[in-house]
Amino acid sequence: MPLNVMQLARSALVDGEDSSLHDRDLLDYEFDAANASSFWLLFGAYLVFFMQLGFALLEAGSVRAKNTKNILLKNVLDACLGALIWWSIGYPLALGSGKENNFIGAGDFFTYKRGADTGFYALWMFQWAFAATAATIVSGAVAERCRFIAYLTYTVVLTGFIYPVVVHWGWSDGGWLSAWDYDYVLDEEGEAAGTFLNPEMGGQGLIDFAGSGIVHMVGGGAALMGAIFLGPRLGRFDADGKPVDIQGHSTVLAVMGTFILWFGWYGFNPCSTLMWGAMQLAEKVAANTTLAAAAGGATSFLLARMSTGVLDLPPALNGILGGLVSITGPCAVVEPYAAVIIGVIGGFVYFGSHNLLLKLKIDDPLDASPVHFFCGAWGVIASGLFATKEGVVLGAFANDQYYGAFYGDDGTQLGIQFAGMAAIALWTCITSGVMFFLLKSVGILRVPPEDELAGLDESHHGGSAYDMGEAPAKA
Amino acid sequence: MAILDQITAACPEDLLTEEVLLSIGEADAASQATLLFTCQQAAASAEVAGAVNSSFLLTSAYLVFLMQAGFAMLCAGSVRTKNTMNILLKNVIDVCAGAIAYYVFGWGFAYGPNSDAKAFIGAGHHGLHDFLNDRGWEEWLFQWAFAAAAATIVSGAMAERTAFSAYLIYSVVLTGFVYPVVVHWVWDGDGWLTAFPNDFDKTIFKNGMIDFAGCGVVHMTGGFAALAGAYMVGPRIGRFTQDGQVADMPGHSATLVVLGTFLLWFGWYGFNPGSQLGVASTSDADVVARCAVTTTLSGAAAGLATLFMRKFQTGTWDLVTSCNGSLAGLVAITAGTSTLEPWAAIIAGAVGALVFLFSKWFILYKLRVDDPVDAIALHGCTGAWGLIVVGLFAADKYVAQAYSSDQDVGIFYGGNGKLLAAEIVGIIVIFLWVMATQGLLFYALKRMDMLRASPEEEMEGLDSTEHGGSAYYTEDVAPGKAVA
Amino acid sequence: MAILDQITAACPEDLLTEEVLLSIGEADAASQATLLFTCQQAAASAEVAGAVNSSFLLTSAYLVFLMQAGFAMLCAGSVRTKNTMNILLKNVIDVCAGAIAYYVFGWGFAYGPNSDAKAFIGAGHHGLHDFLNDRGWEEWLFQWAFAAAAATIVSGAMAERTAFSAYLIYSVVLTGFVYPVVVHWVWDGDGWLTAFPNDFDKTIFKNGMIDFAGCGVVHMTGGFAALAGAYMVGPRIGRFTQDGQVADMPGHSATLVVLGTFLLWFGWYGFNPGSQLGVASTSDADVVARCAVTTTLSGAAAGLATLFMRKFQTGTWDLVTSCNGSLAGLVAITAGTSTLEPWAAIIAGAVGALVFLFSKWFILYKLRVDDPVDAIALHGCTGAWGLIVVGLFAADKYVAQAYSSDQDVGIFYGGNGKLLAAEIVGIIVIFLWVMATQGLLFYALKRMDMLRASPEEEMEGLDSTEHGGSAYYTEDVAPGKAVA
Repeated sequence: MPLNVMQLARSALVDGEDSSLHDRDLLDYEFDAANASSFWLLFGAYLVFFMQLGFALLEAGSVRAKNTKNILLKNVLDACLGALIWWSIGYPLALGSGKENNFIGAGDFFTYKRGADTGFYALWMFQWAFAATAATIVSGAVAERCRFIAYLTYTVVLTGFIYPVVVHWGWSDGGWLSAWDYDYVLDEEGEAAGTFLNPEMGGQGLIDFAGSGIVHMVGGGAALMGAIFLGPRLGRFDADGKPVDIQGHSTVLAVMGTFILWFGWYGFNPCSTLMWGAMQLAEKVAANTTLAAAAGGATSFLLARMSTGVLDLPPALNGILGGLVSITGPCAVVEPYAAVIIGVIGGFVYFGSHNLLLKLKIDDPLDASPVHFFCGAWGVIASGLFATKEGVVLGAFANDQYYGAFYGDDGTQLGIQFAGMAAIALWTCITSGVMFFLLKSVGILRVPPEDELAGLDESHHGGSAYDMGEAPAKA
Repeated sequence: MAILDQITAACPEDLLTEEVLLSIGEADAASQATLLFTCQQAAASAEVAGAVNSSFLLTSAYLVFLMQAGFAMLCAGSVRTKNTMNILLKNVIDVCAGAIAYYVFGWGFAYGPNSDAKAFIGAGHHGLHDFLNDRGWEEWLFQWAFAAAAATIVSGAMAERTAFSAYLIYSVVLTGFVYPVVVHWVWDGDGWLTAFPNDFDKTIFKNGMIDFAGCGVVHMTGGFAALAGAYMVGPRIGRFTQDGQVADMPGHSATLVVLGTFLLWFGWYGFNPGSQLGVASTSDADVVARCAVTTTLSGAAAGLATLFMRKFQTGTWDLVTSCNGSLAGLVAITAGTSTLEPWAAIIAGAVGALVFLFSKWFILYKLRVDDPVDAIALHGCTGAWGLIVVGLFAADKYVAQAYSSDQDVGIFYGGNGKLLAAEIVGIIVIFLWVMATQGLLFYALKRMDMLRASPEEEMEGLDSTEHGGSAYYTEDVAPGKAVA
Repeated sequence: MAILDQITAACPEDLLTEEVLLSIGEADAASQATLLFTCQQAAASAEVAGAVNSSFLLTSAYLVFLMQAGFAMLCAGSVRTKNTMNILLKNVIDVCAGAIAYYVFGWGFAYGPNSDAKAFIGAGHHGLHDFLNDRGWEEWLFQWAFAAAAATIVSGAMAERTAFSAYLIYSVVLTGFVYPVVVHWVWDGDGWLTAFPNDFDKTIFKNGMIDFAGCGVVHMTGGFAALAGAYMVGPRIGRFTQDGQVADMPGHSATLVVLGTFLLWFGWYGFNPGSQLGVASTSDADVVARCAVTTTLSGAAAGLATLFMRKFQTGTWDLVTSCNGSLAGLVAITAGTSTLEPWAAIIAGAVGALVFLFSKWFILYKLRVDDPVDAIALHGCTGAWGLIVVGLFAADKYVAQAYSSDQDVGIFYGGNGKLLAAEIVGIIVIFLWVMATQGLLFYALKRMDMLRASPEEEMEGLDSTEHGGSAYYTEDVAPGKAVA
């Protein structure tokens, strides 16, 4: 047996490090799917970060000119402040590799000592972009009347505590809602003899692939609480309680923002596969995302046309976003026709909840809570209805015993989806409600009426966002 | 033995001759394990290559999708304030309606495998039914993004005067039927014009027409649908004065035009390089990177050429036309992006700018067709030039790399003219097909009096008559109308 | 024997020594098959890895290209309405003229292999001639995007008063000559400042200057060219009042500033992580991901630091300066993005914000140079700080990973000061080179009276005097003038 031939083959293949051929690119066997996964996650992170621009433009276009700088600054800071909070406490509480705990994580504060772990930073980037998204949703609902200091407070609390806890529940390997929560069964000697999946939820976890519930309901729920505690903008409801339309200052910005959000969603959903090896799944997710967005936009557009007679843009834009939010959770486990249905129903959910808020005299300038909270809730439930067995397997959910009720499951998965939806809604609304209540009771939630009438740009940010005439040449 | 079975399962058959199998059986355990591991490794590596291609195509599709934002901004900046919402909504609805129409009809007509008239139109795969047996999701997504781009080209040419419902009908017909048929001819292996034929005897001149990323398929289809539409709907009120002069109607924001131009250019890096459909082999990666370079140089050359020609013509440094000029360069290179040398790309772009400026003038002053964003000149005429470029400059080694070495090359590289002839046939046929089908549709809409907004609506602006308000509220005070 | 021939064809030559070949001949069929298959496999895998790297570099180049849209929007928002088209056109032309100049001259001076003065300047590869023997298309594209970014930095600093033709000349000279020479020094293996030297004995301090993604090469070059330009062209009329006060001249749209900022930040993820040039190996993937994290944290820290410093200084929450502040953070991390710990990135960003605010004040109030977008402070001064950061904080293990373990590290990690000294030499030399060449150019233009628009033109606005109109038409009625 000429061993040296086999050794050559083996060393070339397995441990390129020690091979005499190390310097040759030809035998660079360092490359494997894990490195490509890092690239995939980073790419996803960039796209989701780009959604910050989408939110900024959508929100700027949807508020009045006099509050433009205010809302833009909030979006810029969501990225900045969000990064530092997520680095210091957000990621550790969500996905930190500390002691096993069903409720909250702990560990990896300040990414300390994790820098050497391959793939860690890529995952951190991806998760940061998600956290910044959750925080940004709120700024639309509290637009045009929220104090800047209150904004700073809620961003810190939301990205640093409320959102990470939900991420831990749903996506970590220890969370009580997680589909990847393993408990180890020990034998008599204390050795691991087998695994037992998610004991808290009867062996199954929540299907929420990219975060209809975990991201959008959290952002949307906090947005709803913010809008309730702040109260409507001056002049939003007339003396009889009828809503008065307050137009945003630029539809162009709103459209631009919506397109960028849709574009960024291709990072949000498909890249949530987290792995290069799951590209077939990512393809399906991308197609489903597209179809739901289109269906949601078309539906909401037609509903608005039928109810008001006007071919109006904002319903189409918000319908697209509603469709996207609805498909975010189920995108990996449903078929394309179901994606179209989910998008259509998402359009109805958006339209209905938009009108419900007006009835309740809750003023949400960007419709952040109809889009993100209500459509997000629908997305969580949709998984319990439309998830196919093959989809649950392909989506790598750890337990494929349960799937959608429309495909013959006994309803267990649907029950889990309802439970998860309720838990996220309660947690978010209660914690953020308490926070906004406290801010209100110490009197730092809302700007004084005279500042609101003058516009926040003039009163807080040193002048208007626009200066279309000659420079005032003030010294 | 278990390990032998595993080896048989994992290794490619042609490796395992009888001799080899026999000798494997006699080898020691370490050798057997090495072989098994090598084979498993190979399978894993092939999977990675597939994933590289998928992710490349997905990324490209996303970039092409972002071109919708580019079109929206470009068109919005090129129309007057009072019609901004109208054109924006058209762009949004193109994407939404396009996705549904392409899902239900379009893909099937373009690439469906079960047709009785294979050379002309496809069938099957409608609603993505049975789709996964033959195709991947990413292919659908990429093609949808192209379909939506083709549809959107028209919106600008018919801006400021077309009734919204007419546009909606047009958009569904184009993405659902007219465009997919052209795709089938040129890009499906069964089409009669294709340069990737399943059978060379069944394609044109036994050679096929090279249209790499869609000068003909996408840009001419969109551009000449725009011509049909703009001609049928007629010019905007006031565009031609009573003494026959042309009145200037500048768009309301040059900033949006520039933003749109940059977004389109950015998206073109998905459009052209992405059309190689894969990147995982050395030759694919080479083609993809070359496409990016030729795209860049052509766009750059055309932008500069337009700038100087306009400076010479008008005496001013013309921003908006220069932006359109660089887009013309990008259109001009779209067919030949994989087969042209960089210097040829610069020629394609510079001459493309000339073609664009000439046809812009010809359409406005001679045909007297009013095209607010010059979509006809930009996409239709320059697209046709892009096809001719291929017949002239397609380099032999690059044709061999991106297509096959049996195919004809550009006449400057010693081609025998079959390729150039195929390109010209393609131009004529696509022009006739689009003008006939879309012309008929727009004519029917016109006869039913559905095509054009009333003069009063047009004067007031479509935003306020059809869309319930204005795109901009720069005044401090809300208009104060009660919501119904 | 067939299989031996196949092995000879497939396996790398230096593997097949005589001894090995002999022993392969004696080996059994299974071993031979294993070796053959392994070699084929290795080639296939290397091919995929190469394709992943190409596709990574292309994607990064696209993102850097999108920064042009970011610069365009940022600059447009920062100038007055009447000069919007002028600045937008400068950005568009930077891309177009930059591509042609970099194609004809730039790349050759930067990376051409056939120079007689290897340490100072390259030669060869002009017009991509003979390029493919050494390089890939994607490398050219990535470098072109950087060159265009360097050129664009200047447009803002000279906005609202520079004659367009002067700018055109400057742009070609910078991308064609001044910038490529700096690239050659710092990034080409033969350059005298490079940290990737072909021969350590020929680089500075036998160590080289670490400038990973171009604090010095791109940002200082652009920033100090901007200083030369803004100084030579003089302040805008009315910027300094007669009693020596500085008049505020706010830009016309903060929305565009934010749009530009986010586009730039997004593009920076191509700029910094992309500068690793590959991602397919584990160490490359590590470096790339770390670059993304440090980039994020530095930009974030600088944005916040600026916000609070401005709040303290002016009492308002200042949007535009905060945007510029986070860009300053991104500049400050550009050199050290691959070698800094996350906490050091935060320090780099926060101090970078301070450097930015101080130099902004110094340039305006002490040097009395009028820079409408603060490009000099943002790119030039903060870029220099970014180089110093590397000399202070470059961590040993990261230098070993991204460069080599022989090189010096930051002084806080026990470096012996060679690295810091190299960075300082780099700062001085780049400053002098850029000021000398660009200063001379702008001085010559000024002497020829080509540099600045006339006072009347400036008062009226360059859009109407040079570009034939206004960027915005919010009025409903077309001006109605006949087209020439």
